[in-house]
Amino acid sequence: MISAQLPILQVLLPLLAAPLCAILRGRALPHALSVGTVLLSLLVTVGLLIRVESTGTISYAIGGWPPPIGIEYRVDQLSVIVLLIIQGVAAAVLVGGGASIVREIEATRAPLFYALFLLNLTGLTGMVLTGDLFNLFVFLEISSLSTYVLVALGTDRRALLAAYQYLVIGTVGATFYVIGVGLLYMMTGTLNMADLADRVAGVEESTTIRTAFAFMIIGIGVKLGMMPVHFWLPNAYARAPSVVSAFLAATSTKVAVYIMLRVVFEIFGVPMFLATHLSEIIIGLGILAMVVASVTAIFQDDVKRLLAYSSLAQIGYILFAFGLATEPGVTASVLHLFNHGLMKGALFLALAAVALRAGRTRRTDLDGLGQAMPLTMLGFTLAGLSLIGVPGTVGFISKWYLLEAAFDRDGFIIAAIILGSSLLAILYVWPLVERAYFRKRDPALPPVEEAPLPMLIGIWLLVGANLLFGVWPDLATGLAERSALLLLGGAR
Amino acid sequence: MHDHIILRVITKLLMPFIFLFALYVQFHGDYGPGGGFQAGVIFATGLILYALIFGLRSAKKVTPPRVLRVQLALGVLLYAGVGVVGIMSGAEYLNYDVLAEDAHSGQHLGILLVELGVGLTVSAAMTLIFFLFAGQEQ
Amino acid sequence: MLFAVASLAVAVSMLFALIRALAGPSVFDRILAVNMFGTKTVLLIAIAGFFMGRPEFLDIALAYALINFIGTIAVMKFFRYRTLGLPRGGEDLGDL
Amino acid sequence: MGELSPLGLLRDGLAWVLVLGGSGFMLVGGLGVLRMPDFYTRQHAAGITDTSAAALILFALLLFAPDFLVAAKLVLILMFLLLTSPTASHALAQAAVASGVVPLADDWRTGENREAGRESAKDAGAGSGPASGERQ
Repeated sequence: MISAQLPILQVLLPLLAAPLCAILRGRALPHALSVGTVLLSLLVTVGLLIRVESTGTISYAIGGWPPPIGIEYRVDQLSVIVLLIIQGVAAAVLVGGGASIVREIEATRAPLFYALFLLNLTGLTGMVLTGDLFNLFVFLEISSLSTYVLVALGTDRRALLAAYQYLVIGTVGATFYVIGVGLLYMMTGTLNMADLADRVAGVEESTTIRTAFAFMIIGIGVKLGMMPVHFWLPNAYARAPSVVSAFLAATSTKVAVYIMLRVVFEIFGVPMFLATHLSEIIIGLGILAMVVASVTAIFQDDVKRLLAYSSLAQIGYILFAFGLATEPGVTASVLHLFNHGLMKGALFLALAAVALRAGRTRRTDLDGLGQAMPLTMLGFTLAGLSLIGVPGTVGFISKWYLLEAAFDRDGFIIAAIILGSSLLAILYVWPLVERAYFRKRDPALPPVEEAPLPMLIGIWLLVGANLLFGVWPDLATGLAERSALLLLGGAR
Repeated sequence: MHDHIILRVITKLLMPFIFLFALYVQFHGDYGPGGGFQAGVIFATGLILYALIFGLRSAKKVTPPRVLRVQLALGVLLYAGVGVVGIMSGAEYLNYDVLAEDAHSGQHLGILLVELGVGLTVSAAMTLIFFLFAGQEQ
Repeated sequence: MLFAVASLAVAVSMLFALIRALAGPSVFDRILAVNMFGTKTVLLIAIAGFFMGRPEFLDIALAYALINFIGTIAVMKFFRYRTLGLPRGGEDLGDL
Repeated sequence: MGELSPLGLLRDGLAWVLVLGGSGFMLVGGLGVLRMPDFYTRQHAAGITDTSAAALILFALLLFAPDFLVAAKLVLILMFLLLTSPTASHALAQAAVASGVVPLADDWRTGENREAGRESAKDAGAGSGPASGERQ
């Protein structure tokens, strides 16, 4: 009986826990409650994974109303792989981030912080699960609004400015998205994605549908950090509390990519994607992001900001593979979405440990940390190697699939650009590692010690996942391949 | 500041009617325009009027922010909880049919409870937002 | 016919109020005009309810009247004391 | 509207009288708000539309109320308007006086100073003391 309720439980658990957290006082109780919630949610995700692998797509009708009328929750391979990364990172970040939260969030605001974190989780999960475009907008707003506040909770005063910037641009993006949904509804009279896919097929040549398409893509593109509308992202990631940066970097842009995949391939279909030349535009923007963001990352002094630009570059990889609209392309896109979540989660969480012990996260703060925090910095280094794409890590698997996708379309130049961008990744990751291991910490600064145990557990869970899926990639690649089949084959 | 006696008296006269109207909109929502959101806004409007005329401090005595925060959470919990009852009874989330003996009265009850949750949350949120904005010294 | 005459008169009056609200010249003129505009809106909604045979519009009119009044008071208080909460000085004299 | 019974005719007639009266007040008040020379006189005109005109039109609607609930709501709206509009006017006028908007009028006690009043108002700017209103 409970297995039939898994899709709704996934959303419901954090949704119920969030107001409870807001009522509680102090730090310990909300922390315990939210850690319990995310662990339970992770279990639910695993349950969903098992069910999807055995029985295929799950459909859940809210309130007992059948799908085209009521709101439907759909779970398939693509949703499961995104859910895994969201819930996994949420669990690792909350389990590990306790000490960092104590340091960066005032005691009076702690319950609020946990409530918002869980609300954000609710929003992201709901966006992944729902099969209804307007319901998706509601979850988008839930997650966005909580994100704005979470970013604003940062210790830095400039966090407020970053949150405001994100709020303005994010609201514009959400508005664009909802305008697109409105136009679609006007033309087809339905909001259910599967139903829409059937009805759009008849009228896809009309200007209204194309306008709707454009509005939705731009709206989602803002949330995604697509290159020309990305400028909110580095500030938001750099100023937010460390734990929040880790969670956002690993999940929120991934969910936006997921929505773009769904909207483009399920509702509008590949022919229209190619006919509107959106394919070329997205490939171009992806390559632009790969190069420009990587180069920008090299010159950053704040490591958080450096990683944020690196995220933009990685989103470039995802977008480029997505723009190919071929089966290897979409596979590589989904796979890199998953793997990048693992890498950035690990890197940002390790950085949170650095911020906790060393106080700040400028380049010089990493000096000598290889001796002072050996386990943290080892994790950081391994995740960094994964970001570069060294064999034995998930990064290598991603790069392999990306190159395969490029060659599949005879994109030798693109393949060269991917390799070049990986070299740039070495340029921005290696100096950090070098500082940590081959420099001495400024003796004038207070000495640092190893990160607390829960934090190490959180970091090493994610680093371990980086290595595990790097050596044994079958689960992720299998899910990614079947998602691509599902998206492109129209096997519904 | 005692020369605002007219405003004070009129406000005192109006307040009960405003709250009555809010309750009417809340519980009449299934027949006419209205429902939880609108009722919550009207209820909050009453409190805001009180705060405008009698000062923020007195308004905070009537509805302490702490209580409002709990009310806000309780509203969400009520909404979600109604759905959980559906799960407990083996039906889908937010399936109201199982709340009472027959499907029709179950739906009636379900909508009533969900709207009540919405009303509680919205009125608390609106009042809190006003308190936050009004509490800022320039 | 009856309702049409009434709504026309109300609409014309609203137009005048709108012009005054745009023309100003002082803040108080604008508040006055906006308040008047709001009251006329209440009437218009009520008349429209009868016109279309939907008396439940009256609920909306009632809510609008309420919000219009409170909006006027709030704007006025803000312009006079530059705050919605405490009066100047922070001492709780507790009123407008 | 209305059957040809004497009661119906009476009702229609009464409704026409009320609506025409209300509309008349409404238009006059609207014109007043547009054309009156200073803030206080304009407020006087607005007051007419907010109370008399609104009340007359609502009374006319009351004659056509189909059931008790509608009538009760109409009375409630009427009561509400009659309570709040004068209150708002009062508060507005008080705020205007407090912030130094000068009335453009004869001194009502002596009938003197007509010109002086005009002059001071003109000094305040644009003929009706707007500057003093906006300066604060």
